[in-house]
Amino acid sequence: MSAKIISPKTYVLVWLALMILLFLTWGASEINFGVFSPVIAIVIAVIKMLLVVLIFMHVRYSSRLTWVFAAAGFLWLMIMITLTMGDYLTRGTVRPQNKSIPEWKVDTESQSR
Amino acid sequence: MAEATNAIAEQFDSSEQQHESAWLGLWAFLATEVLFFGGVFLGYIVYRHVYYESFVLASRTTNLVYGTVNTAVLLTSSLTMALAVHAAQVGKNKNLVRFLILTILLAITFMGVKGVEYYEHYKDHQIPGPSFVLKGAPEGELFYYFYFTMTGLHALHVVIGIGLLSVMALLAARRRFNPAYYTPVELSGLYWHFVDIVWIFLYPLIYLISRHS
Amino acid sequence: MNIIEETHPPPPAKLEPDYLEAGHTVRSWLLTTDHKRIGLLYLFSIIFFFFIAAVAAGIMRLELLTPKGDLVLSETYSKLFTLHGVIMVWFFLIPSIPTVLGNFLIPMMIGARDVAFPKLNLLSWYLFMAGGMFALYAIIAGGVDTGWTFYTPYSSRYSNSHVIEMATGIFLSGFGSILTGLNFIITVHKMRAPGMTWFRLPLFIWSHYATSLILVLATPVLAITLLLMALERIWGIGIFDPRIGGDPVLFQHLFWFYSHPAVYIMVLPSMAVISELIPCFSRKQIFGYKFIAFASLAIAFLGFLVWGHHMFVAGPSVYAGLVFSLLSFLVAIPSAIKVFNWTATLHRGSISFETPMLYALGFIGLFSLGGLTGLFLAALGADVHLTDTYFIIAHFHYIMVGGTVLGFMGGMHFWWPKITGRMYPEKMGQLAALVTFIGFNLTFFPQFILGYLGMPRRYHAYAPEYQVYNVLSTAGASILAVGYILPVIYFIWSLHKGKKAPANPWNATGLEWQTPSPPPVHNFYETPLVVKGPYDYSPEEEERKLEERHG
Amino acid sequence: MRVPFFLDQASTLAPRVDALYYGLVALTAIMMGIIFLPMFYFLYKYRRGNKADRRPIRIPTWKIEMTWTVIPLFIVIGFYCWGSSVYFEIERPPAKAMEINIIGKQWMWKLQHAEGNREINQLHVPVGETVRLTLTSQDVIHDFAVPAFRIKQDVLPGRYVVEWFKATKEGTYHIFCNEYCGVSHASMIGEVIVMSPAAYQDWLARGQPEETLVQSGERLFRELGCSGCHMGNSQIRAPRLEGVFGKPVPLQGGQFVVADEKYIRDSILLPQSQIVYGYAPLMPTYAGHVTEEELFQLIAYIKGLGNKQPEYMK
Ligand code: HEA
Ligand code: HEA
Ligand code: HEC
Ligand code: CUA
Ligand SMILES: [Cu+2]
Repeated sequence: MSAKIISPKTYVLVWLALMILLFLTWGASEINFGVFSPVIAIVIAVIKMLLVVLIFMHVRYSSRLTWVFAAAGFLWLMIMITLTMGDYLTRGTVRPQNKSIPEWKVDTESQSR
Repeated sequence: MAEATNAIAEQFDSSEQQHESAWLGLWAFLATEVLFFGGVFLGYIVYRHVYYESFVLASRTTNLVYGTVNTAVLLTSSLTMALAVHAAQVGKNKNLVRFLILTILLAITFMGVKGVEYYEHYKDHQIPGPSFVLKGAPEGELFYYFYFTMTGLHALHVVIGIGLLSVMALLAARRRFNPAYYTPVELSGLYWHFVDIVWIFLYPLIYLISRHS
Repeated sequence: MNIIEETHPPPPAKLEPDYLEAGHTVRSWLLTTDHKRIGLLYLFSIIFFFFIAAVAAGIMRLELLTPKGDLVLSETYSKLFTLHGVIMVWFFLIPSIPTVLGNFLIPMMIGARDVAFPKLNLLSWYLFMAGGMFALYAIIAGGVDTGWTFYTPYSSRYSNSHVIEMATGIFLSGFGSILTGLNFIITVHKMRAPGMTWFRLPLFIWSHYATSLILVLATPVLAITLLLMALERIWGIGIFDPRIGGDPVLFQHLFWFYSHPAVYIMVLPSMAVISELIPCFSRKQIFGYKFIAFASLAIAFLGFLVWGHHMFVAGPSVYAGLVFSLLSFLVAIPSAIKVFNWTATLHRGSISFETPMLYALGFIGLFSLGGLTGLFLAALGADVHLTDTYFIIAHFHYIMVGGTVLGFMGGMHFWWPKITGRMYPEKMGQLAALVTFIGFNLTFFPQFILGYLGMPRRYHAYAPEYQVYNVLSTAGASILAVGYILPVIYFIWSLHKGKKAPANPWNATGLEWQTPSPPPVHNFYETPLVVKGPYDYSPEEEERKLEERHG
Repeated sequence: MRVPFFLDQASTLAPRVDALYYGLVALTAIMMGIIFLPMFYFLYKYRRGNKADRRPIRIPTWKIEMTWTVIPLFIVIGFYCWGSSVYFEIERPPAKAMEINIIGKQWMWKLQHAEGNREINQLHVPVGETVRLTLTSQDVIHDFAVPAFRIKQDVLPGRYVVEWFKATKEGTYHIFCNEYCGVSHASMIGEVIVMSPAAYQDWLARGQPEETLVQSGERLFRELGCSGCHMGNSQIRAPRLEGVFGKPVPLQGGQFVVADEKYIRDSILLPQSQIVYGYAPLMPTYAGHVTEEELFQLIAYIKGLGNKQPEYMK
């Protein structure tokens, strides 16, 4: 079979990297980065995922088509999340013609129900 | 999906073609799995946005230690799985069996920790329903519904994975695989890594992102 | 029409039996992994389901003859349209063309011996049938009254009917769909005969490839949605329950994320058929091959971005409405490209009017009208008035019945000789096509007017001023019923009495016609080598031949 | 037997929607013409056996393709803009309006006017007056539609939605529930009766409600014990509610939220979800203790509580 053989050393290194990332993300969660806290957590998760997909799952050494197949699911998930959140993030932001409500920074968080 | 023998199935011209087909087929299947989980992830993201305070509060009542330990366990099981595939590639059958069993043991550890965690939720009245209590978070129940749905679906996949890997271990013990034919091991490996990836995202979403924000 | 009598070189000596001769036991059918036999298994199953749902439609139309709800109880009526919608969508239309014609033809058209995963293919059919059995059980046990859309909280909390069984049925058949789609994708990627490059693929394949993408990427979302709904029903897992803060609109997002792309699952395969029929019966190279091919992919992709247009009045944000509206308008463009290219193909062709062609022309007309009325609904201001009225009913029946069912019928007539080795009676076929077309328009055109006048859908009793149009519609449905039953009769008749079909009765160019009818078990005696594109037709040649024959 | 072909245009929105509708009808007719006149011509001229020039044409394909890609693109974008502008008009209620509260439940509409008059499955309104409907559902999703006004809106449980119209023609028009809501969905119908302003006043007076909406709200405010905390000098420190309505309220955590109907509703049912800045989360939840109807009355009362500056604005 044609699949490329990767040395176990690489695998162990990747695993070490994963563990370090896990440690990092755990540590980061103990510190308050404000709005960046979730961003950091998700970015680290994405890096972890890429390590697993590219090395453990051999995508890095596979055909272009495999890349496309591997990306498709995530791309479509992004479509679903983006457009749906597009709804929830903008709910209640059309100001009625009613002028009695003053111009004010409308808090979408609690308006969006 | 792949035929469990060395022979080439009649619709294929070469083992090359057969292997490539099975490989791509599994990737396509994983894409559907991504969207299957995606539905619940989407729900979680939406509600976390809408009921931000409640979700933050409720999320802090989860047990970070269990979550982190379990992440480490799953990540390690991914390593052993990758090593199992490697052993198959180079024809070290003994190692293949060993690594498969190690992976299964790690998976069982994961389920064990999850079980303990569930039990503690039960003790703390965090199972949604009439006995549910979570002070100060009116939509905390919703959070826990998601918590149990997401981790439950994931656990279901872990169980399927354990079954799959057990079959592989059995077949390997009977020396069914060799460097020229190990597609089933490889594909089970892909599936197992996928289960790991789902958890890689569940971990921050459930345990981390609301600790400090 | 004279082509049929044309003599052909005798087929090569039989090396293996044709696929119908390969086994006659029930077992040889139920355990077959031959894509052609699986196609036939699907054919019988979907016809069976179609007639169940059609009878429900018949009863509904009878009920709607009078404004009062006097034939059936309102409860029964609700169960009827749910049954009709669910069965028609998931157990007839979505599987129809892909699993019957697609299964039968995709491997043959690309010169393969079978699909990539024949066992998986059979498993798909079993999943489909298991799903069908659950659905039938739900119906027999008392029915489901939620409508095919299963909106929460009605479906999850209030309905007293067999929602879970029905959802299980759809869930299972959905898995069948996913596996079929997966199979097709890998087959097209990996099983093409030597020389069969992407741009030598028939458009039938392109369309089915696009369909499969949707099957694989959208169906899992339906699965999880129905699962969540069922969990809420069983254990009160209240993800959509407004009482603990759940949002029923989220259910709609998830549902339509699948179900809008699903409407393209229904129409793309029909377009696939049309793209084969038009060139064959106008003896012309198809116009704008690449544009049609990429339009299929564009429809599949854009189709994923527009689901929100089903929710314009359901309470999402106004801005989301604006975005979804724009995207819905854009998805019309690739459809327009296809329609224009088909029309242009006719230009300077040598056109004949056999039954498949009649269906194809009917498809173009009805699909265009159905699609253009889709634009009414995509236009926000008009949708507010038209949504959930009979205008919607008319819109989608124009596309799904006028479009897809006609495409399916056209395809069945076209490939019937290949599938069975027999010709259907041509005159009868033409008559049935005509009856269907007339009956169809009479049934559904009045519904546009009803919708504009405001008649809501899912009403078994309605205001008296709507009666005249409803009577017309019911009358049309009876004619339509004739149009459906006729082919069933003469198809069955033709199995024994029909003329034996030659390998290539239509003188078509596809690979599937280069092998005997019915094809041998492994499709080809030897793997074909492809050296030219599809649709290698010449209208001038055709005319010359005709002249020669008539002296 | 009546065979209607046109639908009454009984509101200011109706002509706008109809113009769009007939615009689309025209588009459809034209497009069908553009496609099918040539097609019939081809079918006739190039039918097999008919003498005709069948040599391939020599125009670059892509030019033709571009033509029929780009032109429809512009057409649809035009219709998109038109449709959206009409939609905006439908979705944005005007400044001053007569308010009517509507509750949908399986399978009837319960309505209450500001004056306290209640109706079931009927809506009396004066002609020429802008009317704003605030709707909610007690159980499943319903949909309040008046075809003659060209308005339609899903009515969701746990949430307020608004619709508005300005009737222009006296008469009686259908109300339909347009979202499937269970077995008697088809009987969840009613009528709008558009009357002259004088007749409407007459009708109001004849109804003789015991109390107006605001009065009911005030009574409830006392009966439910709201006043115990929110009025005068109570033991518990709770925000005064005078003039909160329509103003931005500072929340714990630094955000602001405009106190609209939904906010008041949530404050009563889910008081913990949004705590006013500087106050303790002491307010008990009233979920299960107040009906949708009573909620409307409480909201009307709080709305009516003068326009005094609320405390925290001072
Ligand atoms: C096979 C099924 C199918 C297909 C292909 C389509 C295609 C389209 N549909 Fe339809 N639709 C349904 C099945 C389908 N629909 C169903 C089942 C429902 C109701 C579900 C329910 O509620 O139960 C529905 C409902 C529905 C709605 C929601 C209405 C509502 O509930 O309020 C909308 C709104 O935008 C819509 C729009 C469209 C559009 C813009 C297209 C476009 O893809 C159409 C594109 C085609 C053309 C435009 C015609 C061809 C082109 C020309 C003739 C050239 C000229 C063109 C231009 C000038 C652009 N559809
Ligand atoms: C997918 C494909 C599909 C197909 C092929 C059809 C085919 C038909 N449909 Fe269907 N329909 C849907 C999909 C489909 N439908 C969906 C998804 C809905 C929405 C459901 C929902 O709201 O949840 C719907 C809803 C729907 C309604 C609206 C119900 C309502 O909202 O109250 C009506 C009403 O006329 C209708 C009629 C018909 C008719 C007459 C046919 C005809 O083509 C069928 C022709 C067949 C026959 C006429 C029956 C055969 C003959 C007899 C049984 C003899 C007796 C008959 C007579 C004497 C008339 N359909
Ligand atoms: C036990 C005391 C108590 C009772 C009884 C009570 N409230 Fe409150 N209410 C509070 C407190 C304290 C707050 C401020 C903290 C918060 O936002 O929850 C508040 C906040 C509010 C607010 C938001 C005010 C603002 O400024 O934004 C509204 C509206 C309200 N209450 C209405 C009511 C109604 C209506 C009732 C009766 C059905 C009621 N309350 C009963 C204590 C009470
Ligand atoms: Cu209420 Cu339909
Ligand atoms: Cu749609």
